[in-house]
Amino acid sequence: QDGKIRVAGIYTVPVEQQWVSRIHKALNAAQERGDIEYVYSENVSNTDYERVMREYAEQGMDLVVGEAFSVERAARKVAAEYPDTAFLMGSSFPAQEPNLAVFDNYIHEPAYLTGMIAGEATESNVIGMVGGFAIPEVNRLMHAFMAGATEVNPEVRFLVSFINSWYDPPKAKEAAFAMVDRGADILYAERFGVADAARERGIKAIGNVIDTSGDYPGTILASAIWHMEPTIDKAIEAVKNDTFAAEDYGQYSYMSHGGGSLVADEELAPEGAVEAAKAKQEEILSGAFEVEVDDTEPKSTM
Amino acid sequence: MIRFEPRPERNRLLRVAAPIGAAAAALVLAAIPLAFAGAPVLRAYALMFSGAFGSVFALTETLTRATPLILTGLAAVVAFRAKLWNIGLEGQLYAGALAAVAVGSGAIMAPAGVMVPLVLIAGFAAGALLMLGPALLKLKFGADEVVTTLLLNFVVILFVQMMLEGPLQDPMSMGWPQSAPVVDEAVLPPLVERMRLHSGLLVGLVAAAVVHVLFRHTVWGYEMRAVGENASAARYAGIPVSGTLVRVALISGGLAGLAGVGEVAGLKGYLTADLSPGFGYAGIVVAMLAALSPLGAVLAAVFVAAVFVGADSMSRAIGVSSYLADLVVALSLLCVLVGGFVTRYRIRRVTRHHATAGRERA
Amino acid sequence: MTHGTAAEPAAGEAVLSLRGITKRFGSLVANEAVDLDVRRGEVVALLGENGAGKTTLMNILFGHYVADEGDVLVAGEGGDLQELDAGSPRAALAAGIGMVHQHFTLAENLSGFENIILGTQGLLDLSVSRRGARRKLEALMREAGLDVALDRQVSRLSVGEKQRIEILKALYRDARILVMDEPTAVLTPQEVERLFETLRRLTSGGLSVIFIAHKLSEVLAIADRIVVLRGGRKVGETARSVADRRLIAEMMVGRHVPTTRREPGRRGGVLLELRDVSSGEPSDRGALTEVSLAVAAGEIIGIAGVSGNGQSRLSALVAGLARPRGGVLRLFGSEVSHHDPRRFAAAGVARIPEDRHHDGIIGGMTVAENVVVEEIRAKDYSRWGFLRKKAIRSRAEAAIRGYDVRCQGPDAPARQLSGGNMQKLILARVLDRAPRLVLANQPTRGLDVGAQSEVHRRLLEARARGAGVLLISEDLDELLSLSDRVAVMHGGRLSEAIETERVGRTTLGLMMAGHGREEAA
Amino acid sequence: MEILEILISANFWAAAIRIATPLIFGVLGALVCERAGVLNLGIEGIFVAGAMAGWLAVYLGLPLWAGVAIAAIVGGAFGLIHAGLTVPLGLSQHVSGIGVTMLATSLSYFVYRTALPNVSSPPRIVPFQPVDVPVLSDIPFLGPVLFSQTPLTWLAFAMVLVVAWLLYRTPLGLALRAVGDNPASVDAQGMSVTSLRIGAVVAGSALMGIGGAFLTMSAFDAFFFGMVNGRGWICIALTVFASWRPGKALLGAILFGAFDAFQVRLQTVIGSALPSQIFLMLPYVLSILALVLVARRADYPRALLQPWFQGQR
Ligand SMILES: Nc1ncnc2c1ncn2[C@@H]1O[C@H](COP(=O)(O)OP(=O)(O)OP(=O)(O)O)[C@@H](O)[C@H]1O
Ligand SMILES: Nc1ncnc2c1ncn2[C@@H]1O[C@H](COP(=O)(O)OP(=O)(O)OP(=O)(O)O)[C@@H](O)[C@H]1O
Ligand SMILES: [Mg+2]
Ligand SMILES: [Mg+2]
Repeated sequence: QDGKIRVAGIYTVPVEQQWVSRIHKALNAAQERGDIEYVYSENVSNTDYERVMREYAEQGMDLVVGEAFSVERAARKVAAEYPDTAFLMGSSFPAQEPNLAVFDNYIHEPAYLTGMIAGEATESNVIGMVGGFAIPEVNRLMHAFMAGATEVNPEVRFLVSFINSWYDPPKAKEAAFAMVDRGADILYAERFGVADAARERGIKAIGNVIDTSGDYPGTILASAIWHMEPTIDKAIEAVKNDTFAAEDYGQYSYMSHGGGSLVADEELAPEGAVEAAKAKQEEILSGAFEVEVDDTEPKSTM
Repeated sequence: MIRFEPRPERNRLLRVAAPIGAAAAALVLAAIPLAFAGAPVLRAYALMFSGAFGSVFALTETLTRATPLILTGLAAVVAFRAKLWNIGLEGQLYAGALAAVAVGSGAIMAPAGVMVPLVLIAGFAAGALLMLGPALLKLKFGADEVVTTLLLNFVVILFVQMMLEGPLQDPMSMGWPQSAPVVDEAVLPPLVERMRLHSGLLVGLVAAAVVHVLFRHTVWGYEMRAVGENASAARYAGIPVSGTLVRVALISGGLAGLAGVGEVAGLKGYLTADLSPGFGYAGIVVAMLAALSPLGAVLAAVFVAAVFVGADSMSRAIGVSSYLADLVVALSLLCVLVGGFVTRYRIRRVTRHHATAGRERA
Repeated sequence: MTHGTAAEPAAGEAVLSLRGITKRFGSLVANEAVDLDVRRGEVVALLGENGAGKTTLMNILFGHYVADEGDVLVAGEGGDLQELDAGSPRAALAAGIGMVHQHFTLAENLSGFENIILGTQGLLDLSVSRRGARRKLEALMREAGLDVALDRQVSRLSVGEKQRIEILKALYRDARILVMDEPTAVLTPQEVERLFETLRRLTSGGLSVIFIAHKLSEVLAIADRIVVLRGGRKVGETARSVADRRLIAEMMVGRHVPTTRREPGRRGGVLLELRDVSSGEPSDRGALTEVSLAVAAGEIIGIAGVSGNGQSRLSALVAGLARPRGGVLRLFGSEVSHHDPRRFAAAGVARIPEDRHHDGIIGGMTVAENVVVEEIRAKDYSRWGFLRKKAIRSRAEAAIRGYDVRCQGPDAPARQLSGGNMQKLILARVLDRAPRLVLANQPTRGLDVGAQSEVHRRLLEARARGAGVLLISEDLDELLSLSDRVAVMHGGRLSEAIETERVGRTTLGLMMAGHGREEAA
Repeated sequence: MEILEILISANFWAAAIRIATPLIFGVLGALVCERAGVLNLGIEGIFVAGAMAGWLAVYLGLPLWAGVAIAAIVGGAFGLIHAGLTVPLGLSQHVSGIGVTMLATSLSYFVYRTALPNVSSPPRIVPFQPVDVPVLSDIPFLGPVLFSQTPLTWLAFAMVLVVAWLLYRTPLGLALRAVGDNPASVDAQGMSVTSLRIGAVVAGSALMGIGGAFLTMSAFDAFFFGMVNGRGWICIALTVFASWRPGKALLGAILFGAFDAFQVRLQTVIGSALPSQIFLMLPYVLSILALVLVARRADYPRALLQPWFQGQR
């Protein structure tokens, strides 16, 4: 071995999906640095997930990264059977001894901050939110966003709808249009397609997980960005040093570890809004303020 | 000019040679994208074979994937024989799975000897009931069952999601839309230690035998065939056409429901809305590849599963895009389809002997 | 059309010549070294039993099939015979050959007009040129005396009208050689007479016709020359003027064909009684209005009438497929409460359907399975829901032997049987159970003389045994020779049944056209 | 009442037509195939292939309309595979169709991934823009509904007219309708059943390809895996609903589009009261009900699914 560790990614969706793209990006970066050798399987159906895990484990991968969300049981079983392989899995459940560590997209903090900016920015006091599926990973960010907006603007109302697909931008766009027709002047863009609707109707949008402001100049007010690098790099280091353990890596998605960040467009945002958010960010970083994690399905408030 | 003629009798050599030829043709075709992706073609073939059959693990994985296909394939065989175009196998599979977790994840407690039959029956009944709707709409209103069953697939999956976020959600799932696991007593026992292969396979094999006997040896099967071959002659002869179609619908939907039971109670343990990667649609393919023969459906299911599992494993071993596996499955499917044609028809170049050349004329 | 009037072959010259045609289907030889010449303005009748190879030969001529050996030569512009491209209906059409197929080749979702002009125009033309076509067609209809509702969708036409569309289709393309494969099988006697008049007019204008039919009376009425096929070979050829009816029949079948004769019978109690029965929506064509009828044991009641006047409905009632809207239907003395085909069959009604392909035979199932289809739930053939295959097989073997069904055996798919053998199979299925009442709807349609006489013999046998027979037919010869009494169906009403001896063909014909009996007589 | 407000708003109907556009292409395509007697279950995959190919062509620098043409050609090519298997060889139309769906889908994904191995977010193109027709767009209500759509929507409307004219006014249409009802009728009139059917399937599939391209070149500006999301299957259902008539196909597609547009709006009106899935079910349930209301057995192309061999019976 040339000192590189071998890492495999197993994703249930294509690597363009926002969530997975963050993991993929961090692993590609590690590969480029020369730290790891990285292979992946995308769009693995959950029937096949266990087999793919086993195949990678059998191939002698040092670290397997993936999402266990709808295959918890299988993932945990495989991990237990291959104690020499490190597994780092997206999961809402605790880690499992000795070799399954978990992470999740805990970027509710920046989502809260984007909510504050949106709450200031809205003039109609109606914010539209389009989601893929109502799962905890989505719900918690929406709730945090709503909490942030409500904090600065108690008048604000939310429209929420789900399109039941990770990948149907035309449909997401239509759902967003429907909200604009109902008076929304800010759109929370959980899915691809929503920001497009905002741009076409000349209103503003809030980004999520990835930074798309380059694609929609003049449209994205602020985004809550997820960075998987701290999580991935920690795991790689642990594997390298043989100290990988059944830990919860979720904390590395928090702002304090650089796992989440706020990007805001000061030109677009109303005066003072970004400053207020930045101030809140300091409170969060210092531990003075904690954003609540709420995984239930968000509902319209109109 | 070229014409196709049916072969007077099936050529035995061809019946063996055609599938092999078809497989070979599929492999040759698959070489194009393989080479395109820069993979070593010959090694890829070897890896594909060993990925499907090369170890106990590979073999059990192939059979595991074949299990739901056998059942949805049989469901299609039963329906299509009676010319009831049930395209809603996917929805019926989910209905079966939903019933299995509704009954099997704690609502009822009983020993395994009771629980296992119970979830099987519940799943069968749910699938059957779901197919009853389209059958009745067809009989009462003439609503085309292709449309109703196809659209119901979407409705059922949404319904499953609703249940998984509502009454059937596992309280321990941390908010994830999934059901509570089926209790240990309701689990279809595994067949090979440490492997995923479960006794759903036995359910599939028994079902194949039952359907075979049904069509070959029973009055019901006879009536189903008669209605499928010529419904108006069957009606004239006094066969209850509507009743037969309802029976077909129930059995077909029920078999697809059983596939869903196998996937939750045998394989996964709990239900999520992405349980099936299209087993319902693949069942149609399996049935037609098997020329609507129930026992053939078993072979066809294993074939389809093996190609997928083998190609998928190969794509991972040599590091090409995993979409290649689906591509190889599609190519194999089309090649096998053509292969079946070759056993049934021969190609004739039409050249004629002229009368003047063929016979002495005065 | 490329065929001008320039140098048409003169009358008496050959316009078509088939030379040494051989066609095999697997091991079966459908045509063997058949030679056939057709001269200008002549009607050649092609005869032969079912399966003799008549249709096959014509299909080769028209390019549906390609002969294994032999040539098809057609007179070209200058009158000289030229070889025709094999296997191309397009070439045949271009050479002036028109074909009226044995089974309709009509698109039912189009109008008759559209079916006729189908393919007569460049496919890439931007619009259908209707006006010119319409004018030509109307002239043609007048000239030929063929009258049809051109704009009605074909699915709503009667078989007779469909047949006329088929003929117009051929004539519209200026056919010089017209092949007619059993065009009369579904026509009424009046329609046949009109068709023949048309043909006579057209042949005097130079049209040559190959005419296939199973009724010798028709053949003798129209043909100039008669050619007989048997087992794919040409076994005889004679001018009509010297033709002998009995001899031709024997030439076709290869054996003596007994003529059926109805012996005086003994009339028993009434088995089937309809009193003022109405059925079907009154607005529908073919609905029944207040029909009364009684069929007694030991008699044959014939129902005459042009198809579409309610016969199908009557037959459906007696078969247990339909229920009366008003009136009383009594079977074997008691009023029927459950209109269910299976119960009717079990109670002793033998039902021979009008359309054997559609309602009679399940083509994809075996001969044996077809034999027992009505009784499959009886305990003779199944027990606890399982089939008793041995019993089914031995019943089938007996049926095949007893009714001389020509097939490869009980396990052969029924689809492969010829029309005549399908009919024998149905007879075996229904008559072998010693039924008390026989419903026979067009039982000899399309059958050859041998098969016809076989069906007639069986019906008379049933009568002799004491069964009552309800015979629905468009064939007046058949009705008059078999029935004890005849009733006429018109516009959904049924006339009183009259002793056969007291009605003649003309009276019946007029009654079928809607005249009352007094008027007609 | 807010529901009424939704139904009379121009934006709602504009959305219905946008959602309907790919379906219009798809239903017309399926209709042309089925009129000729061939069921084309390849539609779901052909949508994917059209979406991918059209988009990729434009991404690689071709003009938008060239992308549309390429989507049509790619659709037609997959149609040719399906036709080749089902028409001259008479193979199972179900299996071949599903096989073509699998082939077209996996090939599109494979090509996309191989061509763009390292994208994290799907690259964009400049798609068709809604064109405001000077005077017409200003008509109240109708203006925004009909005349602020992209050119592909207009093309869809035009195709309805073209297909209707073709089917009912031209000799080719006559032959097509005949061949799907009784191939022998066409054969007996000296035309080639095989060429007619192959031609119809290829042309129909080309329309499906354009339907796919609408998704990536008009409704959106990038290609995503899985973005077709069952739209092809919906078209198969709508074809039956439309009784194989172009006018009714348009109606059916717009009706489905309206159900869908209504559903997302309803979610925002009473979304808090019911699970979101109830709304998402709406288009499918309403379509089934609509079918039950219009169902008539009669109009089926009688030769659908039936292979035809010359010289055989
Ligand atoms: N396409 C075919 N495939 C196989 N066999 C055929 C085919 N067409 C005709 N035959 C065979 O050729 C023989 C002649 O059939 P054909 O239809 O020419 O008889 P026919 O004289 O027209 O009979 P009928 O009076 O019943 O119309 C039959 O015995 C049949 O078995
Ligand atoms: N699919 C088939 N395969 C083999 N032989 C066939 C097939 N179809 C018909 N035949 C043969 O064709 C011959 C003639 O059958 P045909 O279809 O002409 O009868 P028919 O048209 O029903 O008779 P008719 O119309 O005179 O009552 C039969 O001998 C039968 O064996
Ligand atoms: Mg014939
Ligand atoms: Mg015949």
